[in-house]
Formats: sequence, C-alpha cells, structure tokens
Amino acid sequence: MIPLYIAQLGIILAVFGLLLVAAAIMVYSERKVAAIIQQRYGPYLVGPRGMLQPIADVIKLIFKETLRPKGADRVLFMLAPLISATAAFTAFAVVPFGAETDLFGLLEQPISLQVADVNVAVLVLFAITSVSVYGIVLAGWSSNSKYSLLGALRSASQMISYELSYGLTLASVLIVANSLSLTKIVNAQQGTWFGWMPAWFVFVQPLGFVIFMIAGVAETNRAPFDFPEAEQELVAGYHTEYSSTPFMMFFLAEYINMVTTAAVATDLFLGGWHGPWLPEYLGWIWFVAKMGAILFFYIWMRWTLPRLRYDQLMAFGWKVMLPLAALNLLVTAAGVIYFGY
Amino acid sequence: MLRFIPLLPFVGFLINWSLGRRLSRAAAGRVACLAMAGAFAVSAWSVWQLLQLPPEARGIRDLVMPWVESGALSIPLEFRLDPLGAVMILVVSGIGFLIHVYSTAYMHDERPSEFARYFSYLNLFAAFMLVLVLGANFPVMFVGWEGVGLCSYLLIGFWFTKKSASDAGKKAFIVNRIGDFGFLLGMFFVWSQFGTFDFQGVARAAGQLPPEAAFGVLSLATLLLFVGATGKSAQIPLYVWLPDAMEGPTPVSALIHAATMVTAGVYMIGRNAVLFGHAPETLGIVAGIGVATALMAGTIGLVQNDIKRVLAYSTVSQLGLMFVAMGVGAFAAGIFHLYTHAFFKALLFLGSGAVIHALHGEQDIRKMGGLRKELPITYWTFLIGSLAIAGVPLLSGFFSKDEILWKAFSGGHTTVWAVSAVASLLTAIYMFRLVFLTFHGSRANADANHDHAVAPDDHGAKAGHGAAGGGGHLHDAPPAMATALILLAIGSVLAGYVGVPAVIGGSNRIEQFLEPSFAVPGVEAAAGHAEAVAHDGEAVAAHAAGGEAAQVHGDEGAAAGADHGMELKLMAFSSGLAVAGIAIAALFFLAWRRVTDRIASAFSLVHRLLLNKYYVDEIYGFVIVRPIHWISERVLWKVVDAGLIDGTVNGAGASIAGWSDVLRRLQTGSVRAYALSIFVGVVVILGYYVWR
Amino acid sequence: MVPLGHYLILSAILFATGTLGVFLRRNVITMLLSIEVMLNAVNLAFIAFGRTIGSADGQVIMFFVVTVAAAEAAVGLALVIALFRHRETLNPDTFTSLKW
Amino acid sequence: MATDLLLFYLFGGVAVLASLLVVLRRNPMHSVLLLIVSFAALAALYITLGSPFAAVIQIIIYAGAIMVLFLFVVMLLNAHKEDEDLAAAPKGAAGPLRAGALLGVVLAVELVWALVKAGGTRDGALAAGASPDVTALGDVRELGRLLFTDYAFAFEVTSILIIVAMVGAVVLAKREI
Repeated sequence: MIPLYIAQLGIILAVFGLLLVAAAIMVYSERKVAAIIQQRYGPYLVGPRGMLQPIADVIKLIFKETLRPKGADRVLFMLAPLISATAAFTAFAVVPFGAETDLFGLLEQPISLQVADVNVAVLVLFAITSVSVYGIVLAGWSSNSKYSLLGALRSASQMISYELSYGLTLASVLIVANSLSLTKIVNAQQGTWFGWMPAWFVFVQPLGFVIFMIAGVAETNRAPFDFPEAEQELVAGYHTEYSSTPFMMFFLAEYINMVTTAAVATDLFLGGWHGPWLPEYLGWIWFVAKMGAILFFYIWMRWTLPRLRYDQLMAFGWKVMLPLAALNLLVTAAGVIYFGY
Repeated sequence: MLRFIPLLPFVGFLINWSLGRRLSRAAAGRVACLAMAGAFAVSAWSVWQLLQLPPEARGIRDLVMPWVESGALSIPLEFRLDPLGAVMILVVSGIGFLIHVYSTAYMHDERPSEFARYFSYLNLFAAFMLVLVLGANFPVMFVGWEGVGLCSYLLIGFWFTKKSASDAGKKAFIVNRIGDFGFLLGMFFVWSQFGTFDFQGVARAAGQLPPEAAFGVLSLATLLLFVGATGKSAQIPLYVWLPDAMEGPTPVSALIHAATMVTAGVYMIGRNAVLFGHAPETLGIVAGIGVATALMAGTIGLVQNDIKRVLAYSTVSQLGLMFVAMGVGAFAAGIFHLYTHAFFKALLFLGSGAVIHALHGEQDIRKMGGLRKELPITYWTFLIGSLAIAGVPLLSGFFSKDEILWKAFSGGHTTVWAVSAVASLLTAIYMFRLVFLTFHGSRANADANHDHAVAPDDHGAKAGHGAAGGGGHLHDAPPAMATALILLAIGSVLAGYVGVPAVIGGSNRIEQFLEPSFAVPGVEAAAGHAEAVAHDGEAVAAHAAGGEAAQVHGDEGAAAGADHGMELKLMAFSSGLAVAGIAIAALFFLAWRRVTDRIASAFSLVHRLLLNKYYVDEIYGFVIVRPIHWISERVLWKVVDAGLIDGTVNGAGASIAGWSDVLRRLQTGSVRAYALSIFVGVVVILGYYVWR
Repeated sequence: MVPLGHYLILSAILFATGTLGVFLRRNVITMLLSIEVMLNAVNLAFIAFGRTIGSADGQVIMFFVVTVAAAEAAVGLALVIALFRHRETLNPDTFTSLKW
Repeated sequence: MATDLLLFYLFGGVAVLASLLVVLRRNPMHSVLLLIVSFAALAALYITLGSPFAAVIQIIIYAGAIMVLFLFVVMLLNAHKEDEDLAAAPKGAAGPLRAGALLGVVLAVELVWALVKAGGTRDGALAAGASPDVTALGDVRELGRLLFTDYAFAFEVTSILIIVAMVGAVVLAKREI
C-alpha cells in the first residue's frame, strides 16, 4: 500500500518527466513532419531514424557558452527564461489527463491523474498563461537589443489581444459545463448523444473550438502567429541574445506550452480521456491520441501557412476573433438558459 | 366697444411710427386723420348708446382684462363711459380730429419723415388722452395721465434742434413729474383709505363718510390729487411750463395745451366730485388757487407781446376759472366751461397759427397789424373766438363763464366771485388787445418782420417761405386750416346752447346730463342732498354733499325767486364787464397807442414786473433749480457717484484681483502639491477620529 | 486563523508605503505604481473583512476596485505617453503648466 | 493555527518588502516587476483568506493585464532611470516631497494606532462572530449572484466606466485621431 502523498509526489514527478519527454518528441516530430512536408529526410543519423536527435540537441545546447550582452540587466536577463519555463510547467499542473484510478488497488483511495485539482482550475490556467507573457517581455527588454525589444513588444501585445478571445471561449465552455473545475468539465462530456455521437463540447461549441485553437496558436507564438521570433524580420525575436541553457529553456517552454494548450483543448472540447471501447483505466490513451492529433495539426499548420502581417494579426484579433467570441458567449448563455442544461 | 376709442388712434400711431418714414406726407396725414375720425365716430356712437339709457343708469363699462391681481389689490384694465366721460371724449376726439386736419396743412413744410413723426405723436396723445378720460379706476387713468405728459414733452420738443424748444419740453416734463408725484401719493392714499381704486367704489365709500369739518384724511388725499391737477392744468405754483410750451407747433398748443390735456386736472376733480365734495378744506384751497391763477395769468397776459404766449396765459387763467368752479362745488359748471373753452381756445390758437403761418413764423404782435384785409377768414374766426372767450352774451363762453360766476356768488364766495369777475374783465381786455394789435391798425414795419422771422428759429420751411413772403401779399389760411377754423367758430358760437341757464328760459340741459357723474353712484342724488342739508346749512357743506345736489338746491332757490333777479343782475353785470373790457382795449390799443406807451413807461416798474411774469421763473430758478444743480454737482456727482459708487465698484474689482493674486499661488500645477493637500485632509480627519 | 487585526495592520503599512511612493518618486509611472499599491492595500482590507464576517461582499468590492484600477491605469498611462511626447521627460514636477 | 500565521507572515513580509522596493527602486522596470511580486504575495494571502477567486482575479487582471500595460509603456518610452532627469526637476518641488513622505509615515502611525485602539474589542468580536466557511466564500456562483443582483447597478456603471476609459485612452495616446 502506497500512502497518498507518495502517490501525489509520484504523479508530480511523472508529469514533469512526461512533459520533458513530450517536448522531446515534439521537437523530433516537428522536424520529421517538416521534412516530410518539404520532401526531405529530416534527422536520420542519431539513433534509429534519428530518434535520439532531440537528446543530441539538448547536450549540444548545454555545452554551449552562456552569453550575456553588454548593458543587459543581469538579474532579469537570467530571470526571464526561468519565468517562461516555470509558467509552462505550472500551467499543466491543473490539467487532468486521466480518470481517477487506484492503480489496480495499489492505493487505498483513488486519485485523479492530475497534479492539483483546484476548483477554479480554468481560471488558474488562464492566470498562468497570462503571467507567462512576462518571460518573453522581460527577455526582450533585459537583453538590451532592438530585435529583442521589438519581439517582446509584439508578443506582449499579441498575447494580451488573444487572451481576450481565449478567455471568452473558456467562459462559454464553463457555461455549458456549469463548472470551473476541469475534471468536472471533462466528466460532463461522458457518454454519447443519440447513442452514436460522442458528447463532446466541440459539437456544442464548434465556433468556440475554432476560436480556441486559433487563440492557442497565437498564445504559443506558433506560426502563422510567430511574430515574437519572426526570423525574417527580427533575427530571432525575443531570444535573439540567448544561448545555451537559457535558450533551451525558452525552447522547452514553447513546446510545453503547445502540449499544455493541446491538453486543455482536449479536456475542454474533445471529452478528455472519455472514448469508446477502452476501459476507464486506459482512458489516458484516448487523451494522448486526441492531444497528438491537435499537436500534429499545429505542426502541419506551421509548415503550410505563411506568416501574416503584424497589423493583420492585430486587426484579426480585435475585429474578428473578439466579436466572434463574444457572440459565441452570448449565444451559448442564451442557449443554456433556453434549453436549461 | 369702448376699447376701440383709444385703440384706433393708437393703431394710427403704430403705423406712422413704424413705417412713417416710408409714407408720403399725404398718406401719413390721411392715416392719422382717419384714425381720429374713427375714434370720433365710435365715441359718438357710444355716447348715443349712452343717451338711450335712463338718466340714473347712464354708464357703459368695458372690461378689457384683469390687469393687476394681487391679494386684496385688484386693478382691472377697465373703461367706463358716463355723462362726464361722454362730454370729454366728444371734445377730445372731435376737436382732436379738427386739429389733425388743420395740422396736415400747417405742418406741410416738414420733411415727410418729420411729418409722420409729428402725426404719430399726435395720435399717441389722442390715444392716451382717451384712456385718461375713459379709465374706470385710478391706475388706468394714471396711465393716460403719464402718457399725455410724455406726448406733450415729445411735441413741445418737436423741433428739438431748437434749444429753447427742447428746454421747454424738459421743463414741461419735469414740472409735470412733480405734479404726478402728488397725484401718485394721492392715489396710494385713496387706496389705503378706501381699499379700492375704482372711481365708483371710491365715490361710494366716500359717500358714506360725513363731509369733514376740519382738515382730515380726505382733505389730505384730495389735496395730493389736486397737486397732480395743478401740474397737469398749469395752476399756481406749477403753471410755469405752459407758456414755454408754446415752443411747440401751434396745433399742438391748440390741442394739448389749450383744449384737452391741460383740462385733465379739472376733469380729474370732476371725476372724483364726491371725494372732493367731502373735503371742503381742499375745495377752499382749490377755489383760492384757481382764482389766484386766473388773476395772475390775466395780468401777465395783458402785457405779453408773443401772440401765442398771450393765448397761453389766457388758457391758464381760464383753467383758473374752471378750478374756481370746482372749488365752489359747481362741478357741472366747471366741466361746461371746459367744454366751451375747448372750442374757442382751440379756435383762437389755430387762428394764431394761421397768422403765424401767413407771416412765416412771426409771433410778435408788435410787428403785426392790419392783417384784417389779408386774412379775412382768420380774422373773422379769430374775432368770434375772442368774443366767445370774452364772454359776450349769446356766445358759448358767456354761458359757461357766467354760470361759474353765478355759482361762486350764490355759493357765498363773494370775494372769489369778485376776483373772478376782474379776471374775466382782464380776459376781455387782453384778448381784444391781441385782436386789435394783430388785425387792426397798420402793419408796423412789415419788412422788419421776416429777417426777424428767419433769424430766431431754423425750423424747416421758414427760410424758403420767408423769401416768398416778403412784405407783399399774404395768402390766407389754406382750405384744410380754413375748414377747421370755420367749424370751430361755429362750435364756439353754438356750444353754449346746451347749457342755457334756467333764468333765461333755458333748461340747463348739460348740468342735468352731467348730474349723475357727480352724485354718489347708485345712491340717488336728492337723498345725498337731504342728508347734507341735514348736516348743516353751511353752503360749502351743502355743495360738499355732491355738487349736483347743491346745484339742485340752487335751482330750487332760484325757483323760489329770491335770487332769481340777482342772477339776472349778475348776468347783465358780467356781460357788461365783457363789453367794458372790449371798449377799454379799443381805447387803449386802437385809439391812443401813445397814451398806452406813456402809461407803460410811467408805471414801468409794474410793467416790467408783468412783462417778466412776476419773475416767477427767476424765483424758481434761484430757489429750486440752483440748489439742485449745486447739490447734484457737489454732492451727488463729486461725492456719491465718483466717490462712493465708483469707489465701491472699482474697489470690488481691485479686491477680487488682489485676492486672486493670493489664491493663484495655491494653483501650482504640480500634481504632488495637490496630492499633498488631499493627504493633509485625510490625515487630519483620520487624526480627529483617532484622538476623539 | 489569523486575527483580522494582522491583515488590517498589513494593509495600513502597504497603504502608507504607497503614499510614500507617490511623494518620493520623481517618475510619473512609479507614482502610478504606488497608487496601485495603495489600491491593493485597500483590497486586502476588504477581503479580510469579508472573510471575518463570512460574506462575499468583500471580494465583490475588490472586484470593482480592480476594474476601476484597470480604467485608471489605462487613462493614466495614456496621459503619461501624451505628456512624454511633449516634454521628453517623466518628471511630474515639470508638468506644472495649467494651460498648454 | 501555526501554519496559517506562518503563511501570513511569509506572504505579508514578501508583500511589504516588495512594495517598499517598488517605491525605493529607481528603475521603473524593476518597480513594475516588484509590484507584480507583491501582487502575487497578496494573491497568496487571498487564498489563505479563502478567496481563491479573488486571488485568481488579482493575477489575471492585475498581473496579467494592468502590469503588462505598465511594462509596455515603460518599454515604449524606454524610461530611463530618473536620476538622469533629476536636473530637469524645478526647485521647490522638494517641499511637497518631504512633507508628503512625513505625512505618509504619520498616516501609517495613525492607522496602526487606530487599529490598536479598536483592536482589543472589535477584532475579538469579529473573530468570534465569524463563521468562516471557506467554501462559501470560494464559491464563484455566490459571487456571480451578488455581482448581478445586489451589485448590478455598480456593475453596469463600471462597464460604462471601462468603455469611457478605453475611448479616453485612445484619444489621449493617439498622435492624430
């Protein structure tokens, strides 16, 4: 019998490790997918089919020299990547990725596969994403360089702009699920409608789903919204001046954010770990599958779509996304009142 | 219906005043005359309506609207027509109309705009005068009262480019204001006594009271009203403005300063007959002032050389006679005289106007003479007028004046009677002096006249006319003037026959007609009389009970026959006076001119005294005007205005500026300072609650 | 549980700190920040009270305060930008002219 | 309990320290970040006060929105350390400075004293009268209900205020509208 807190600790560690692994996998798969899309091989030397490539990258980065530009703010320059990484990891803390389980009787009481089940989980998530902007902004400002500053400014404004529609879609989902806790939201999507159609919120909130995805892309500074690090315009954006470990942290943070966003999307719209055929305790497979699909979609999008222009981005965010999100929220509220969920 | 009587002239005023400068002379004149004709027609019609009613209930009221309503005070804008009013409106609108017609010719030399201005004023005057006589209560009457004052000011100063004219206007206005002040006080006093402004109401209330033996509230009220009357009607001590008013155009003098406005005072007393009747003290004063004025003006008139001034003084003295009538309680007689006087005095003024017109502005009778041939119409009409005013039997003046004298005598005021007789003798003398000097004899230095004529005044056409005039042939009054003159002449002959005394087979109709206006309304006259007699046999008191009652008393007496012969004797005597006056005038001013001059030089002191009108103007100037000037300049201007008022105002400004300089320091645009002030407040308040 | 007084004293200290900032700093932005500090002190007091009397009103009021703070920050910063454009400085003591 | 008090002192201390530094640092950028720290500390305190919603709001709006705005401006104006434009400061500005600082201290003293005076009686009463069921406070539904019933009017007014502020900010900051 393993006491509860040990189990909790275990989960925490597991989540941490899994996130790292996920990041690695993401790096590899991204390169591969990109290669496939561009009709090349991609990494194939390190390990079988170059599967160990990410590890090689990590080692390379670690052994690089840590540079700090002259006139950079010492403290902040170092603080920035930490903030990003921390925020990224923390965000996942409130995301449940599996049904409650007692690990086949190993525990005296079942625990949910989740680090912290806060009853305002969604808001916490939101809060953390909103904080994660600081990492980028500080990085840009502290490294005392035009490109960085511009990148920082861009990312700041971009994130703030898209947070609004992001939050509004969250709100509409909350209304439908009638709860703030992610676990409850997921459980609300159990079962099917009309016997064949999975009761996922994506079918209730199609528009919300689309908006959420787009906003998520913007939040994670992915193409086609990757302005903070638009190679062609600002050498590498906010992390131009970074190298070695700090750079790695940003790198990590970006991929983990992707994972987190995908996970959240899964929980909110795709019914989390609920799915047919598989037993409860294997629900996490469904979860991973759905997440994988979304992530693939991300990569796919990145390598197919060109980058917008900055003003287009802003205009789109404020003049299309926000109104649509607000409309969606209103319609949802009205519907909920009308059908009396 | 009554409201249209004043309204029509007012409309005429509005037209001429607003778009007069665009109208031609003919148009403007026609508008004005039509307005007056309309007024006269309406008046005649209303009077006809009035006559249909039974004598006791004769009265038409027309409530236009409630005017002032506040608590106990209620002043409706109301017109009332009663016998007295009837006589007045007929005189005002009728003679007014004739004078309008006359003016169209007389003012023909004016520029069109001036012409229109003149007629607009004239119409306005008529409107106000009619309001005055029709007003059913004091305030409405007062509106008219002030209005006519204004118009007389405007018209006296019509040729305002002439200093003397504008001065005369101001003088008239100011003197009138003094009188109006008295009138206002009287009004308020009446209100405070009787709680009403309505004439009938006042009369009823006063009717209840016994006539005052001693000087009391009624006497005070009536006295104050009488002050107003002296102002309007040019009695001692406020008569000084009238002679100067002759600066105005002659028709104006005829209409305002002879026929209508100046009689307002008399009318006002008649209107409040009952009130005055109950204040014998005041009546006494009125009689005294009246007779004094009559005599004084007569004497002055004797020596004046300006044709219009002579007429002006005769007006004053005639008004004096009217006040005598009022004073002895013979209200009807007073109004009767007012009515006849309106005719012949208007006639005389217009006649003089014709003469002046013919002589291109010459007004000095010493430069006239022998106009009889050149101006026949003027001469004859003027002669008729003079005979009438002199009181030659069978002309209107005779009846009315004789009535007054008889009433004075029979009322027991022998002294009053005597002085009035002298006054009327003087009237005859100076009038015929005027006639003889103007129309008879030979034209004294005719060529001297127009350089003199052109010199003094620069009004419109004189210059042009003067050239044509020369010493040669003078043309008589143009048709418009002539008609007016003739009509008025007829009037002044016949007007008297409405009041032929009973003695000579007439039945004094006008007196019976007017009777109800002087009795307590509603209360039957005889009763009032009886009650009065019951009070005491004293004559004034008997009159006091209401003049008409006294009148009836007098007639009864006549019927008794005791003083019937007396009345006849007196009548003969006064006509004798008239003839005598004419004779004297003939002697001194036709036959022995030199003797006259010698007498004048012999009694040069008296002569100069009279010539300078007893130096009254100078006295006033010294006693009143000079001190006022001094005070205004030394005290009011230098000290009060420049020192006090300006000082206060400037001081206020300066102090504000100074304080702003101080306060501006607080307005440092520094955010921190403001925050500091806020926090001081916070800390203090919090501190208070902590330490408490 | 922690007695109310502690929270109140803490909030008082924070508030005073904020006022200090408003007066000591020569930088408009920092002054605005100090004002935020003061607002937060107030929020703390509200929530502490709400907790003590066991009602949610404290949080609601805090919510309103936050909203107002947001508005204030937006306008304030806009002003700062406008002023900086004219004067090339953020020192509040240089913005003393009452009319432009 | 001890842990409670411990947490209080910990986060309270952080908050005070951070705030003091916010005031004392010369570099606005640092001030902003320190302010965020103090916000975080306060948020933690809110959680200990059983108001997680308030805490989250604190982070989302204050840290996530308002402070980003500040950062933004700081970066935009590239606000230098204020020592540089100390020279530009006109004379006589020192008066308010000192007086204000003094007042701040006085204010603190007053407040504390007031609390101490009242503390003995009130605090006990409040603590006693309090039935602190944290769940009730944490319940977001309850908040929502309050917000849209008792405080509906205030809510609407604030929304108007926000719009006005938005327009005003745009008008002020835009070079030419």
